[in-house]
Amino acid sequence: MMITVEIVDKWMELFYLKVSEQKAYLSELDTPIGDGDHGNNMMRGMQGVKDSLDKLTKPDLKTTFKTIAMALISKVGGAAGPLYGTAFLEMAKKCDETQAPVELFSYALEGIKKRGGATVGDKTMIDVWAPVVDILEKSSLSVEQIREAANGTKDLVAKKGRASYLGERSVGHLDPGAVSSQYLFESFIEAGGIK
Amino acid sequence: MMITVEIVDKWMELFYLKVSEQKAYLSELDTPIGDGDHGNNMMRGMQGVKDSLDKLTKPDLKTTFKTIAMALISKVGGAAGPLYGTAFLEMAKKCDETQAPVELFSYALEGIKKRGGATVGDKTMIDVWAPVVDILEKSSLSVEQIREAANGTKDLVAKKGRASYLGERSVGHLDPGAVSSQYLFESFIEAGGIK
Amino acid sequence: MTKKFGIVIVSHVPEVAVGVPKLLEQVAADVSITFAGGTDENEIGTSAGKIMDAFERNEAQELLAFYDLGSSKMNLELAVEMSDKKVNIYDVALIEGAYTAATLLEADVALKDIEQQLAPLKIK
Amino acid sequence: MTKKFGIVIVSHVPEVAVGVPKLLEQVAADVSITFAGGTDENEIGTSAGKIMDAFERNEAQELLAFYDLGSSKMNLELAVEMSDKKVNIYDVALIEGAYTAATLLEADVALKDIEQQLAPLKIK
Ligand SMILES: Nc1ncnc2c1ncn2[C@@H]1O[C@H](COP(=O)(O)OP(=O)(O)O)[C@@H](O)[C@H]1O
Ligand SMILES: Nc1ncnc2c1ncn2[C@@H]1O[C@H](COP(=O)(O)OP(=O)(O)O)[C@@H](O)[C@H]1O
Ligand SMILES: [Mg+2]
Ligand SMILES: [Mg+2]
Ligand SMILES: [Mg+2]
Ligand SMILES: [Mg+2]
Repeated sequence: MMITVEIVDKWMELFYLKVSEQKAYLSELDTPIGDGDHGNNMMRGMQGVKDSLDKLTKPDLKTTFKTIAMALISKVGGAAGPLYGTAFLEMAKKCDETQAPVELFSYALEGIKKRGGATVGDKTMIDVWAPVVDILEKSSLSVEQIREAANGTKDLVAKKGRASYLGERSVGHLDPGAVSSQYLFESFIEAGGIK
Repeated sequence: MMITVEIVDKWMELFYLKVSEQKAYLSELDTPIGDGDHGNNMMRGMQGVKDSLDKLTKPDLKTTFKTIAMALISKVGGAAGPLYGTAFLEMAKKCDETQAPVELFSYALEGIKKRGGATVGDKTMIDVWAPVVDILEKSSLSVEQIREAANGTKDLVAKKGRASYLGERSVGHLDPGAVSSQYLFESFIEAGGIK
Repeated sequence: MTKKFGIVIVSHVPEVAVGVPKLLEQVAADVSITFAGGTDENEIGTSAGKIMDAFERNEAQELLAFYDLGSSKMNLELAVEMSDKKVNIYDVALIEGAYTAATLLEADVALKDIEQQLAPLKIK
Repeated sequence: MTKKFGIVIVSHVPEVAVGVPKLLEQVAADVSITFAGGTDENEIGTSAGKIMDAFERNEAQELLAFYDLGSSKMNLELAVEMSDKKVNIYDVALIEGAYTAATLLEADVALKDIEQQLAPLKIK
């Protein structure tokens, strides 16, 4: 399966809808271990993505990815902005070379790691992105596997971002960015990005 | 010689005049090694002292010192406010016990040291206050001795206050608070506080 | 429910004093945060009187105070001597220290644990 | 005469971003100081676009940048990647670090000596 502009458009449409539905929940997750704005940030960002994509006429894949990246960078406002933005920027940079999801997501993951200085186990969105890439390297990807990864952040101690100020006390809470990443990959599957 | 309300009134009047005359110079001294406001700060403070003392009718020594202290604390705005303010507060606290200049100035000096955490040689007003107390312990006090102390701050490396950020580079500049303290003690002599 | 401990922000600059609590309130909705910035004439500097007011306005009885430059510490200490409240002054990075304290107070972390987490932010 | 190096202040809070330069200007009249605060909608957060603007508005070609929380650093880095100017980001206490740098830039201290004096203020 190769990523196409049509898949990305559908993907973003579905992710926009999930973020709209779960906006309050994402902000609620961000309240005990953050500043309670992750849902609003992602909603603002995805509204920006929708508006920007709507303005494009017959864009290629690179332009589509770049447009998504710039909208997220300029609209989100919180840490998730430069992180998701960098992920899509990296995909824009590499999508001439390859359109395989596993490869593009792997470049995106490296971008996220570099941008935020976090790694696997730090209780961030990386704890969804990294398993997704791992799984795709071997096989297909299921909704259950994505959810399992996001739920796994509950037991982790936050090492990066606002939650890290709470140290051990962050245990027992889901990471909001991991959950929004869960929605992102669920939307990707629903958009027909896998197999 | 004992300090009286009359001497303090005269002292403050003369110090007010010196600060008025030297306002620009004090701020100029504060420019290369500070934020350039010491003259304005002291002027605002002494205007406050003048206004507050004018409102008192037949105050005792304690009330006079306390009034000066409160005016300096509330009007100066810079580091000199709490420092000079504390000096006069300490004199207010002790002036029932003693009215000897050397003893009162010695209590005031301890207050300044405690308030700012600086000591002799740190290139602050203490480098005028400490020699003044030392000299008074042995003999009288002359204008020349006071000026010598203030001029001595030129060779010192600042260890406290804004000038300390410049470290060794503060050498070659007079400390503005030492110079305003020079004026304070010159005014004290002129007010008849010594012998 | 208001927490037992409050936070007081002291800055030479009125805008900074107004602004820092906005960062903290995002993560500490239940912590009373008050501030004092600038001189009585709202110029750059600090005022022991304004700091006392910030202590009084704070809903908590025990306060954690943070300041920018050394001279504000002196006015802070003067204000502490004149106030009835218990005030702890921290020689840590103003914004970063106050943010850390706000996060931990909101999570009901004990004061001694908060102080331990503030220790590496001591820069004054 | 404007100095070779400029300072850029990045904060989540518009008021803090406006206020910190006021503290610095007192001791660094000849240093170009610009700032970026809040999101594009002036809410609490940061904006890579606003940071880029602060780089452009700065009269100097080489910049020393200071930020409050970790997430502003990410937007700062994004802005650096998109800008033509050389920008050095310091992981030090925002207010105290920027004040130190301003004092030393005004006194024409060499960058490497400034960086040495900033080192103990590293808290991020
Ligand atoms: N340094 C980092 N590296 C990777 N992810 C991070 C980092 N910092 C924060 N995050 C992610 O961002 C999420 C928070 O996003 P958001 O609430 O939009 O930003 P903010 O914390 O600035 O309010 C976290 O749940 C986490 O998944
Ligand atoms: N910690 C301190 N201990 C003693 N004196 C100090 C201290 N800090 C500053 N000073 C004195 O205060 C003077 C500066 O006063 P002023 O300019 O009014 O304050 P600011 O530095 O806040 O602008 C210095 O020249 C020095 O003599
Ligand atoms: Mg958040
Ligand atoms: Mg936020
Ligand atoms: Mg000054
Ligand atoms: Mg000043």
